[in-house]
Amino acid sequence: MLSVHNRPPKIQAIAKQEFREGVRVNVSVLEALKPLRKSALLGIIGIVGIVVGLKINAAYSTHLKPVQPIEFSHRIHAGENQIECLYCHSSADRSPSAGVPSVAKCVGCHERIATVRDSAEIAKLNAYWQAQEPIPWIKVHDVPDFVHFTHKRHVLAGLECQQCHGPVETMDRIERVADLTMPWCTDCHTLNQTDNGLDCYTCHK
Amino acid sequence: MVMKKLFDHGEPSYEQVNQDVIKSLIETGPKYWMLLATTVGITVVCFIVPWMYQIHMGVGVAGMNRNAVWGTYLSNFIFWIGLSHSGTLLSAVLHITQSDWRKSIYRSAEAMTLFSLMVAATFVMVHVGRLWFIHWSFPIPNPMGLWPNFRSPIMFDVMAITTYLTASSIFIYMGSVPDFAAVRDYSSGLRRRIYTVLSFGWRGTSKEWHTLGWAYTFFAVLVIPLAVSVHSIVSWDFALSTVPGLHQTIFAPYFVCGAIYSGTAGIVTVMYCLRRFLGFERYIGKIHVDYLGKLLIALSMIWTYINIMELFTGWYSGSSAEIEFLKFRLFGFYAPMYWEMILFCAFVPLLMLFKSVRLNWNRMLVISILINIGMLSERFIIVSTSLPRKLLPDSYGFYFPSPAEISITVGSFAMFATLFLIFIKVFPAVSIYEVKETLNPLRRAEKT
Amino acid sequence: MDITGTFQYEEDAISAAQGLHAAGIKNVSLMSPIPMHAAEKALGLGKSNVRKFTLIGAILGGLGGFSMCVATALVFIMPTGGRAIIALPPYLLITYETTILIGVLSTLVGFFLVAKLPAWKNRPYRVEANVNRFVVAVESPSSNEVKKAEQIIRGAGALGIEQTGGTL
Amino acid sequence: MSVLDTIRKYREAGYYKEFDYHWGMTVDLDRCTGCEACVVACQAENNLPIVGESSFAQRREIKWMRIERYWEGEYPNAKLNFIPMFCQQCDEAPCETACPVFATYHNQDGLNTQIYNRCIGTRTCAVYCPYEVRYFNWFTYTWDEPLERQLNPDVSVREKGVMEKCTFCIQRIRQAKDLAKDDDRRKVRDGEVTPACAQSCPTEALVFGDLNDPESRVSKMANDPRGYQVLEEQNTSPSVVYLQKVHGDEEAI
Amino acid sequence: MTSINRRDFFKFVGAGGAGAGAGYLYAELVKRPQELLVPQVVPPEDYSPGLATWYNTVCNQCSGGCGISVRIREGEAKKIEGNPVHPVNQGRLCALGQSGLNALYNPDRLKTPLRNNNEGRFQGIEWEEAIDELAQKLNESRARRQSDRVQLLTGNIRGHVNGLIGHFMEWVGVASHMQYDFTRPANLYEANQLTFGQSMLPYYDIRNTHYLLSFGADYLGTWLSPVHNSLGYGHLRQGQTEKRGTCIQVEPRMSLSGANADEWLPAVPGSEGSLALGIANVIANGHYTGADQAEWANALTTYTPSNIARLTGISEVDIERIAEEFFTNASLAIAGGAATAGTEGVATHIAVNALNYLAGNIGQKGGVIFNSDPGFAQTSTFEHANYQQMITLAEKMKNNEVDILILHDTNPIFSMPSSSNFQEAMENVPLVVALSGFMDETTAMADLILPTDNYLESWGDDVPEPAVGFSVASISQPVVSRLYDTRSLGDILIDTARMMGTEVSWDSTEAYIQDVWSRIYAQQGGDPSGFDNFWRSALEAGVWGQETASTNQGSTVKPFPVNQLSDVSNKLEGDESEYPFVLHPYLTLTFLDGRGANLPWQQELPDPLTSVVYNSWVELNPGTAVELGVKEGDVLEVTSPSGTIRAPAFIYEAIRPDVVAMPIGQGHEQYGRYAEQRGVNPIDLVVPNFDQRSGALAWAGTRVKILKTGERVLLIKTDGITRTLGRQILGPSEAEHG
Repeated sequence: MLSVHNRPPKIQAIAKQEFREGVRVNVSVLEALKPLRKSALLGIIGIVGIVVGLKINAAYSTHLKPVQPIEFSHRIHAGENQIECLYCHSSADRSPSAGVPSVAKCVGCHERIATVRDSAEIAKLNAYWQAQEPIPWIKVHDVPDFVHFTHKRHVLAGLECQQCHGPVETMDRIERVADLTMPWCTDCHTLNQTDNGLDCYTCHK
Repeated sequence: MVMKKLFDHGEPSYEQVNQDVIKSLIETGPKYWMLLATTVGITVVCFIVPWMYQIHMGVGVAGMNRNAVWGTYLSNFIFWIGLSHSGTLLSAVLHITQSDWRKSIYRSAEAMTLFSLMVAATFVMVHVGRLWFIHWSFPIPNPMGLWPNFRSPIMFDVMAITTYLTASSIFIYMGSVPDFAAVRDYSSGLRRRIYTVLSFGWRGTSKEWHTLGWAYTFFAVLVIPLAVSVHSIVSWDFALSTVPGLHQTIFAPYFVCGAIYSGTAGIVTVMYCLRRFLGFERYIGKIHVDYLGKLLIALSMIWTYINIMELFTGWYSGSSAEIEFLKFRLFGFYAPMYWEMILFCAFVPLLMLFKSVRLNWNRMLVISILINIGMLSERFIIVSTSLPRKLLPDSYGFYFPSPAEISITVGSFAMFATLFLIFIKVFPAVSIYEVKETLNPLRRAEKT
Repeated sequence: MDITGTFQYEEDAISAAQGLHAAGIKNVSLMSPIPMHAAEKALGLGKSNVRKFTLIGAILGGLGGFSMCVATALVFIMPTGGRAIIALPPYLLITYETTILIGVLSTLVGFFLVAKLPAWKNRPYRVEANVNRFVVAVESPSSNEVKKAEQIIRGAGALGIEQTGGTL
Repeated sequence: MSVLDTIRKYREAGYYKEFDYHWGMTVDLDRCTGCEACVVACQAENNLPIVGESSFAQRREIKWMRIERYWEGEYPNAKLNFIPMFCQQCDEAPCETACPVFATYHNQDGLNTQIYNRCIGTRTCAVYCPYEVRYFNWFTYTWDEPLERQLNPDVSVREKGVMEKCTFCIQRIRQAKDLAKDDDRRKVRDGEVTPACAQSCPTEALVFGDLNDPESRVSKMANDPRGYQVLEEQNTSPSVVYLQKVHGDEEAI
Repeated sequence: MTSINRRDFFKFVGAGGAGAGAGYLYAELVKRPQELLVPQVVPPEDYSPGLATWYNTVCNQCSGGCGISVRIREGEAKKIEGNPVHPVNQGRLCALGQSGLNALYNPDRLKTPLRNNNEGRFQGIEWEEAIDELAQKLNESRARRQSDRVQLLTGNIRGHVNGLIGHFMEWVGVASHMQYDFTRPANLYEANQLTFGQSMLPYYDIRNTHYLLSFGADYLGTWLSPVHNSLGYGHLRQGQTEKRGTCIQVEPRMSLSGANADEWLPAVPGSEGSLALGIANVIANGHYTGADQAEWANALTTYTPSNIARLTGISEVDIERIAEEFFTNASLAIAGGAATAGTEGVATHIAVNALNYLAGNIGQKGGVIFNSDPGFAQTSTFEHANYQQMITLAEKMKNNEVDILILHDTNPIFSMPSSSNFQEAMENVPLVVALSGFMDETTAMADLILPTDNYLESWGDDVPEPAVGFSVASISQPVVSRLYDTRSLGDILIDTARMMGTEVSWDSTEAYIQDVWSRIYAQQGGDPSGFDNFWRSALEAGVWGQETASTNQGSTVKPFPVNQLSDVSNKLEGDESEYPFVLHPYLTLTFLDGRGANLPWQQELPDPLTSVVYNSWVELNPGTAVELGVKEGDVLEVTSPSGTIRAPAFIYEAIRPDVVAMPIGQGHEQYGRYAEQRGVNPIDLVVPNFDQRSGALAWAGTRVKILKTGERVLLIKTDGITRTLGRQILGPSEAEHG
């Protein structure tokens, strides 16, 4: 068994050297942390940067306001021309999904409206119609796949479309105004005392 | 107070204590780095890599199945939680009862607690199916506005382990503050700066000692019931189910006893390594191994008793489910493991009745490792022989760990070793000031 | 400027500290490598205020833990397993754990507050105090106290006495 | 006050009895032939994955509805009994208390529900379930193109690490309630909603309905003297009542 | 305070920038990808996004003829359920029927016409080209006036598509159309022809019988119309107010029906017919009081209970008891499966018919009921090819007497014993055209493959057989638009005929079906609301029927056929000393004759009796297994006089010790990714014998020997331990039973 007394001399020497009697030691924590100041500042600036980055993303991202294949304006249709929401989104009161009008429906109207027939955007519409291809609209109000949301129940309950979709009739390009998070749903359900509105399986699937 | 002979090779001087301990911290040879590199390497290869693979693929990488949805990960979790039990608990109990022999071993025992607890917590993360959502089980504000279910035994566990981890780290840290100051005084440059921060600018004034003494005692008082509750709660994860073999009233004391048992054996192993590799022969001596040996014998007997009771209650119930499960445990596929556990944990410890065994470090090392092998098997058996024998015979199954699970188990030991290797270079592995307390005041003036 | 006196013996250091105390000198600290109950007694350190932190922390932790369980259970009422929404047995377990958790944390806070740690600024200190000597320090004494203090320290049998100034 | 009322309402086990429904099912073992039509019906309705041979070899099948087989006697008097096993929707479900994150809970219809995207995969519920009817997604299972087209859009597709189980085809219940609401009815009529398994059962062994309604077919069936609950001694109070098989030597209805 | 220099400033700017960038990118990363909202160009009439529509059509997964409702959302089929108004299945559906979705959306479907490039590879070609090639060849054949050298071989096709095939044969000059379906109970048709004078399936009224005696017929699993039988079974057990019906099953290996029967009698394999006659003997001599009693008693003299007990292994007491119960109760005897798949299959059926006659079950409620003709005249001249005819066809092909073989939806290479050499014979045919949905063993032999629609994509109609006691016809309509560039059988025939220059008056199968139904409509006297309304309502309901009582009571059974049958016991092929076991192949309800093997849901459906998935296995009696030292999973070599296969053993509780059973359905060499190279096909072991009267393959009459290979595999199954171990799982009183 190795004993203290016959340890190699080198180690003993080092140990002695380390203990210097009378040495003055600064016990201040701040003093010890001083060299870290710049790094800390760097870190803080970095974190602030991240927050700013998130904000910039939120502010400038087109995710909530995507550019659609055709610059369709709800302001003109729903605002100026006072077309009922349900005229185009015709299954909103009878189906979970509100539905987008078929290309045929768009063309049906636009064939007859002489004033706008030749605008660039209508030309795009006509191009789709000529090719018999659907228009790949980008979904703005997209809930995750595990959510069961039914337009029908909400429309039949008397909710205005604008309550969730915002003042659509003033938007040129459609934009998501509600955050569509779970508390956003449940707050409204709580407030309106819906039947079993807080049961998870009302919305989850 | 009657002073027992704490030091085998005569009492060191005060200064010597400082030198011996700090040397172990500061002097780092190539062997240490090689060892550290090895353990880190094993941790990465055996633990991190399979774990990442599992996260990518799904828990199916492990060998669990529909009939045994819990497996090695969970049994390892109990093992490591168990191993964590004696450090803090022993340290706290002995602190309260003012047993001096504790003083040179408690630091590393507490470190063992902390690190095995960390490894245990890692196993929880390895175990869950969707690690990326594990924060949902913490009571922290979240965007869904939905909180965890505090009626769940798993939540008891989350709370208990969080508390235990917090309390244990504070406990070991607070006890180390004066020693950090000592290291600070012995070092220069960056290390001094680090230890200045770590020691909070400790000076050892009477006020500081006084407050530390009080605070430390409160920590000890709070930690003892906590430690008992933690392993009881871990046992309830099992016992609150309806699975034959898990739904046992005796589980809480069984787990607590087993935990202290394996933890104490773990301490012996760690002590051996400290003596052997860090040169603490002077501080860790016969009295420690003797007392720990006696403690182990006592624990082994309690453990054996509870094991017999477990079999007895199962058999006495007359319930077909219980008996079927007992049959599987005693004579089924994992029977050799069960009997190995009985041999290692019930019979081998009896050797320690002989003083010649108890006072021999090498023999004690072997026994302590055997006990922990036995305890690792115990936890594995609890999971792998109960779950496949639940209540519906048609759903009887079988569980065998997959290579990933075995590898992660091996890796967890390497991870523990890594943490411990880092610990001995950061924390004074033997408490400087408490060892000094046990010394004859006259030796204080002596120079080496 | 601070005055520090180094002692070889515990009793000398205590008597010096006691003397300084008796002389009405403030900011006297006695540094030692090990806790000394005698010194604590001599300096009139009775029961520490840490215990108050522990008690209050534990009580708050318990109450907080229980209220957390109740409050979070009421955000969404989700019955499970036929258990009551406010089920005592499980919530008491959580309460038990939070009692300890907050108790421990507040003890830690208490320790820092009572022991006046961390030392943000420098304080009089000698490294011997952490090895095998006892050091009595008077922190920034007024000019008329300096002499008296030195006298008392020397009188108690100090190995050496030193005046240090400001930061190192 | 209203909060307190709400709490009180949920204070006791079986609180859903004050609500509109307590969905339940009866399984007539005398009718059940073990043909497993229900197994495929469930698989089709609930997007159960095709797990593959190796998963089966490891006993990692996912079948919310399974048929268990129990033999009695020896050749030549061997008899085989089938018993369909699926989530018993226990009123005092051990699994529900086990979940740390409320991924499973009891809803006001007496259903033991599982919110897949809340699950973190501790698998405790599966350990606690005495009926072993909770199934874990060991991997993210995929469907060979174009098999994914048959996936039911009303049911989510579960990813790896998620526990899943029978929900009594809650999407159908939701649909039926929706239609009842269209007709200004408060309650769904008996027989308007059937889970896929009961719908497909060629021998009509499975009957589904509202146990709160004493006039419903399922309530009447549940009162049959042959009725019993599997593992009754576990006190889980299942919502599924099995009607014991009649043996040839006994004279019974 | 340290001052901030230029370098530091740049660092800070850098950190801020990096942070901002990281934050921005993170936000991008966690965003859900944008989904598209794609509208219809021109919406279909009843299209509504988010709402499901149900379309009714007919199930084609077996020949049960169930009506199905398919749930369609956004143009995709989501679920198949039973059509609630269809009298055959009344809203119920079996596993195989529901797996139809897997067939529709199967990844291994044939997607374009293929031509064999003579290097064993198939090349995609255009439809025009493919049809043109076929038309050309048919034209050449027509020009040579060799219509007898063109052979049409299809699976079981019912309804008016057959009519269209008939027209096609006229148009293009094809002389012979054969339908080959392994599951078709040819012996039953033949026996009914001999005893009742009608080659048809009567309605077996399981629903109302009190005493069901089944000789090997797995009526709950595979026999005739399992869903309808199961509906009846449910009613028999718990629906009848007066009495809970009793079920007796006679078979050497417990089938699903055997497992549900009150009594399972493991008679010696092949002796089921004798047992039936033994029971008939007891009835004729003690109970029966008809005018022809003496005649019957005379005819059955040799079938005394003691003789039969010796022959069948069923005790005399049981025979007499069953006879008494059978006579006194409202009873029904049926036969099928392996019991009637021997060399004396027709005889066994006749014996069972005799039993029904003696007990007075003919034309009775709860007995054998004959259906009146629904008035759907079949216009085609196809014949149901039995095994004997298939062999003849193979001979013809071998002798180069067939120039063109047109195949549709049939897989004789798989469902005929390999010793029949059908595959080799096909190689001699210059042009094999396969009209098929999947690449199966037979299709793979083709020179030209024309991919056909799934049944959920095509038009047709069906008269369920056996019917349900009254006239029923169902329409099958496409419920989804075509997934791939496929065409239906009828359309291919019309296109080919047009390509050959024939004047065809129908544009499509749809037009043809509509035309036929308009004639039926007219025949029925017409509905005041007009054909369009009739057609629309029939389409909506998916089924049309007239619930009128049947006037067809069937002819009486004469003792004549019985008398002629000196021995109704099936002969077993193979020497008993060399081949000690009888091979009992059986149809599984998961794959039927193998056609379901490419459906992943069916592959993953545990076998109802063994819970095995994804594999084949050999069932052994526990006693036999102990004797041979075989454990579950031991690979056994099963050898018959005509072949050897290897499969793992499964210890099955309810099988005779001298019988080994194997499921049919696996062992495909070609049939898509789910079926290929999985298990073995026990039909390959069958010694090609056939029933003398019907010419059907006697697939249950082979002896085998088994050899332990020493190899072990994991037999994949879902069961743990199949004993209750005294637990109250099956009910409170089960403790006494278990």
